[in-house]
Amino acid sequence: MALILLRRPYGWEPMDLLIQIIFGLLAALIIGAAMMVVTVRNVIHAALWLIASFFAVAALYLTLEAEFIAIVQVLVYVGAISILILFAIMLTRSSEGERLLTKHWWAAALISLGLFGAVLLPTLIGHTWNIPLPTGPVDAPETLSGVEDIGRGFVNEFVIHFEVAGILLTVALIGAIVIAFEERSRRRRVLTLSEEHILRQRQQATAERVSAVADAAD
Amino acid sequence: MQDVVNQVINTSFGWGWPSWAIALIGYLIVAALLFGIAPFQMLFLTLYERRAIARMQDRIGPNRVGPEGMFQPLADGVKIFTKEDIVPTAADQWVHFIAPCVVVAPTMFMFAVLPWGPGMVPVDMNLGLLFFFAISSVSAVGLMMAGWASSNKFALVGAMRAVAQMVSYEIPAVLSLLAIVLVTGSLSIVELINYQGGLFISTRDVASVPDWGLGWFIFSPVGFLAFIAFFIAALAEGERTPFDIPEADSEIVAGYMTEYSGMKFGLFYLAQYVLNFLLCAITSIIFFGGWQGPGVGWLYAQAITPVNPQGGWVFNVLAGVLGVFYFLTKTYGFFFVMVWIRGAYARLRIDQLMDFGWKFLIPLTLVNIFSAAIWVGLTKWGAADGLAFVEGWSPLVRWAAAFGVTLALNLGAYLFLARIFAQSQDERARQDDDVLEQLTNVA
Amino acid sequence: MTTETQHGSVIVMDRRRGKLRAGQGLLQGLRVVWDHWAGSFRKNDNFSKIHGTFTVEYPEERLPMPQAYRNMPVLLFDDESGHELCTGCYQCQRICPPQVIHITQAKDPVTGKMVPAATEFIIEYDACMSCGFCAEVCPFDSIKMDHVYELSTANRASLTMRKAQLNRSISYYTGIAPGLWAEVQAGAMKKLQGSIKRRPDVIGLAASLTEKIKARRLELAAAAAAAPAAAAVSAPAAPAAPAAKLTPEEKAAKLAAMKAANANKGAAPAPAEAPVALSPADAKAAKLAAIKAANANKGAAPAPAEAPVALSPADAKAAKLAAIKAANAAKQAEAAPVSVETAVATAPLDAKAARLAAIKAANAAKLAAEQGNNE
Amino acid sequence: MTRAIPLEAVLVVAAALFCIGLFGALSRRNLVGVLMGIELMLNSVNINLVAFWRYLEPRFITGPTFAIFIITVAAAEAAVGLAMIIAIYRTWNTVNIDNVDSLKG
Repeated sequence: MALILLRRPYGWEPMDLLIQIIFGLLAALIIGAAMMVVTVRNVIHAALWLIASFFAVAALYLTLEAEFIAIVQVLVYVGAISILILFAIMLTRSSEGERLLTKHWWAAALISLGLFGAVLLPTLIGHTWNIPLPTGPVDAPETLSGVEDIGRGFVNEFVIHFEVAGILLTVALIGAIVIAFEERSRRRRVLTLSEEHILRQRQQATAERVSAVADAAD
Repeated sequence: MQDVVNQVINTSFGWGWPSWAIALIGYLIVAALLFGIAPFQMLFLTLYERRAIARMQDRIGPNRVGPEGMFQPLADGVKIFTKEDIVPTAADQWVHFIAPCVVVAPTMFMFAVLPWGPGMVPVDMNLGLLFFFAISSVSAVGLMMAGWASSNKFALVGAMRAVAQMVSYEIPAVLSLLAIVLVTGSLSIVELINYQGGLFISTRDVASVPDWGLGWFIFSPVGFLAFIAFFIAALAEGERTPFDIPEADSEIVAGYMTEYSGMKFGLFYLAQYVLNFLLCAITSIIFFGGWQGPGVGWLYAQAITPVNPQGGWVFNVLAGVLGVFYFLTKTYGFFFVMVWIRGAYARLRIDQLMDFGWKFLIPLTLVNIFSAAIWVGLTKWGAADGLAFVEGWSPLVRWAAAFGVTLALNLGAYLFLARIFAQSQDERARQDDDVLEQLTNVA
Repeated sequence: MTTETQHGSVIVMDRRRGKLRAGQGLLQGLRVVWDHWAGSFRKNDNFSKIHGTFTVEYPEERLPMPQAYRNMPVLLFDDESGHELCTGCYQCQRICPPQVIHITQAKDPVTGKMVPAATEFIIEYDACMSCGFCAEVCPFDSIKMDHVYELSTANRASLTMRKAQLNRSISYYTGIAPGLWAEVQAGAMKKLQGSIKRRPDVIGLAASLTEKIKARRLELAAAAAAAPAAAAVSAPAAPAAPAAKLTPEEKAAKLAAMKAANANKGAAPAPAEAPVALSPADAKAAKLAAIKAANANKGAAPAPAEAPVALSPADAKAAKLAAIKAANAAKQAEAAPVSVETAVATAPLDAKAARLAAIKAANAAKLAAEQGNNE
Repeated sequence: MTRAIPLEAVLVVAAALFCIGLFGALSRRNLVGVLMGIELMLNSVNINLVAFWRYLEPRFITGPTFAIFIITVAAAEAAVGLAMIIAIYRTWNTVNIDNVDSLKG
C-alpha cells in the first residue's frame, strides 16, 4: 500500500518530506540491524537481526520503485535464505561462552573502516547534495521497465546468463545434497538403543570376519 | 474507496482537501476495515469449523452460547483475553514477545492484494500473486522464532517441522500457480479474475463464448491439476490436517505454541485461521474465478467505473454485493473442504509428508507447467510465434485441441506418477520391514 | 477395492497394496465423511444405524434411565398405609463402605421396647459412592437406588439427607423401576404387614405424610374410644383435632411441661422426655386427665410416672395446677430405674374424649408400673 | 521518488552495509556468522545495482536483471555454504573458524 502511496506523482513538497523520513528510517534500520548482526553475541539473535536487515532492504527497494526485486528479496532472502541460516545454526549449536570474534578482529575493523573512510568520506564531505530535478513534466510518471521487460530480457539478451544461473542453481542443489548427505542406514529411521547395540555388534562381527579373511589370504 | 472519500469530502462538504490527503484517508479506511474484519471473521471461522467437524462426527457442536452458538467465539475470545500471559524464565524474552507479531503481521499484509468484488481491491498490484506468496513465507520466520525462544524441545521440534513443511510446500504451490500465470500472462490478481469470464471456456481463449462469469480455470485440465496440487500445498502451508504435524498434539503437545498462553497464543491462533481463510480465498480466486459468476460482469459493466463514467451507482452496489457474495460463498466452501479433509484423513508422518511434496507434487506441477505451455501455444500463438499449422483453425477447434492434449498429458502424468509414488512407498515400507526383521532375527 | 475372505472365524481384508491406487482410497474416505455429514441433520434414534446425530441435548432432552440405573439410595414407604418399609435393622449401616448411613431405632413409648421402624435415618449423600450395597443387602427391600442425578449444590451440608428427605413412595419406585419392584413386591409387602402389626401408634409412618399421620391418630383414638364404649354407649364420633398452634396457650403448656420435668428431676434420674403437647379445647379436660394420671400413679407402686400429658389449657392456672399435681404424684412415687416414655395423648375437644385419654394414660402408667414391679 | 532521495544517499547506505558485512565476514569466529556477513555484502551490491538502474537508466533492465542473478547466486552460495558448515560440524564437531585448521600443516 505504501508503495502505491509513494508512487503517486503528486508533485507536492510534504510528499517528498515523507519519502525522506521513510528513507531515513529504513537506512537507520538497515545499518543498525547490520551492526547488530556482526556484534551481537548470540548467533540466533544475529540471524534475526539479519532478517530485519533483509526486510529493510526490501523496503528500500520499494522506495526505489523496484517492486519485483523487493518481492523477490522477501521471497528468497527472508523466506528461504534466513530460514536456511536458522536451520544451520540450530543443527550446529556451538557451546556458549566462546569468544565472539577472531583474535585479529581489530584488523578486520581497521580494513572496513579504512575502506569506508578512504573511499567514501571524501565523497561525502566534498559532494554537493542538491541534485538537479529531472527534466520533463513533474506529474508524468517515468516509464520504468517492469517485470514483463525483465522476463523478456531473460529469454532474449540475457538468455546465456539465465541459463548459467539455472545451471548454477542445479549444481548448488546437487552439491548441497551431496555435501550434507548422511549415510542412508543411519538416516532411514531412528533406531532404538537395543537396535543400535545389535547393529554395532553385527558391524563388529563383520569387521572381524573380514580381517580374518584378510589374514587367511595373507 | 478514494473516489468515495473524494466525493464525500470535496464534493459534498466542499472542503477541497489535497489529493494526497484524500488518498491517505482512503487507504486508512480500507486498512481499518480489513484489520477489523480479519480477526472478527476468524472468530466465526472457528465456530464454522467446529460445527462442521461436529456434523461429520455425528455430533452437533457448540450451540449453547447465543442462537446456534453464534456467540461462542466471542466467549472464547473473552476467555483468551483474560488469561494470564506466562513467559518461561528460560525463554528468550524479547524473541518470545515478538514472535507472535511476526507471525500475525504477514497474514494481515496479505489482505492488501485480495480482491473482494469487482473493483473492490485494496491495492491492484501488478505483482499481486507474487506479493501474496512472498509475504506468506515470512511467517515461517516467526514460527522459528517462537519455537526457538520458548526453550522447549517440543516447541523447537514443532517449529522445525512447521518451517520445513512451509518451505517445502511453497515450491509446489508456486509451481502450480506458475502454470496459471503462463496462461494468463499476468501476475496481477485482478487480471487473473478478469481472465475467468466466459462459460466453461474463458472468453480470452475463445472470444465468441458468452460471458456468464463461469470460464474458471478449474474447467481446463491445466487448471484442474494445478488446483489439486495447489490445494494440497495450501493445506500444508496452513498446517491443516493431514499436514498438521507441526502441532501434532499427541506427539509434541502444541508444537511451537506450547509455551504460549493468553493473547499471544490467541495471536497464533488468529494467524492460523486468517491464513487458512486467505488460502481458501486465493484458491477460489485463482481457480474458481473469485467474484466471477453469473450476472456480476453485466452489472459491473453498467456501473460507474473509470471505463464507464456514465453508469448508475446502483449497479456499483449490486455488482459489489453479488460479487462479494460469490467470492465468500466459494471461500467458505473451500474452508468446508478443508474441514472435510480434516474429518476424513489421519495425520501424515514427517517423512511421508516430505516424500509426497518432493516426489509427487513437484514433478506433477512441473508436468503441468509443460501442459500450460502447450495450452498457450495452441490457443494463443500463431505463425509469428512459429506455430504455423494452427493458423487456419477456428478458436473453438484450437481450444478443443489444447483441451484434449493437455488432458491426456496431465491424466497420464498423474496416473504414472501416482503409480510410481505408490510403488516407491511400498518399497520403502518393505525395506523398513526388512531392516526390522533382520534386527529381530539377530536378536 | 477391498475383498474379504473368511478363514474360520478370522476375516482377512485384502486391500490390494501395490496396485494402481491413484487416490481412489482418499476419495472413498471423503465419501464416508460426506455421508456422515449429510446424514447428521436428522436425528438417530436407532442405535443400530451409523448415520444421524445421536446427541441428546441434555438440559432440554433426557434419556429414559434404565431400570437398574443406580445413583443414590432412598427409603420406600407404602402408599396405602403410609408405613415405611424400613425396620431399622442396621444391615445397610453395617455394609456401607464409606459409612455414611446412620440409623436410630424406634422404641415403643410405653414399653420402651424396640419397634421395627427407624425414627431417624441419615445418609450423607456427599460421601456416598453409589455402590448400591445398601439396596442389595436390605432384607425388607426398603432401600432402593434412585434415578435422580442432578444433585449438584453449592451447599455441601444440604447433602446430608434425613429421613424426611429420603422417603419415596412405592408408587414412585414402581414408576422408575417397575420390573425390579415386581420381583420383590410380594415378599416386601408381606414383611411390611408383619412390621406394621408390631408398630404402635404412628411409629413408622412416613414423616412427610401429615395427612396419613392425622388419620392414623384419629384411627387410634377411635380404637381407644371404642374399647370402653363397648359396654356403655357407643362412642361419639371423634372430631378432628385442630393443628397445633403457637399460641399463648402453648407457652403455658410448655411452662407446665418444664415444671413437670423439674419435678421429675428432683424425684428420679429417669430421663424425661418432653411430652407431646396437643391443644385441647378446654382446660378442664386437661386438668381431669392430669388428676387421673396422678391418681393412677399414686395407686401404682414405685413406678415413676412421668409428667402425664401436659395439654395446653386455656388459662395458665389450670396448667400450673395440673403440673403441680403431676409433680406431687411423681414425688410420691419412689425412684426407679425404669424409664417410661410419655404417652402421647390425642386432643379431644370435649370432656368425654379427654376423659378417655386420661383413662388411657392411666392405663399406660399402670402398665408401666407393673412392668417396673416385674423387673 | 528520485527527487526526494539523492542517489548518493542510497549509495552511502549500500557502502556502509558493505563495510559492516566485510567486518562481519572477517572477524566473526562462527562460520555461520561469516556467511551472514557475506550475505550482507551481497545485499549491499544489490542495493547499488538497483539504485543505479533507478537513477541512471530506468528504461533498461540490466540493473534488476543482475540483481536477480546476484540473488540467485546468493541463494546457491547460502545453500552450499550451509551444507559445508553442517559437514564441517559433523567432522570436527565445531563451527569455529579457529578450530577448523587441519590443512595448516
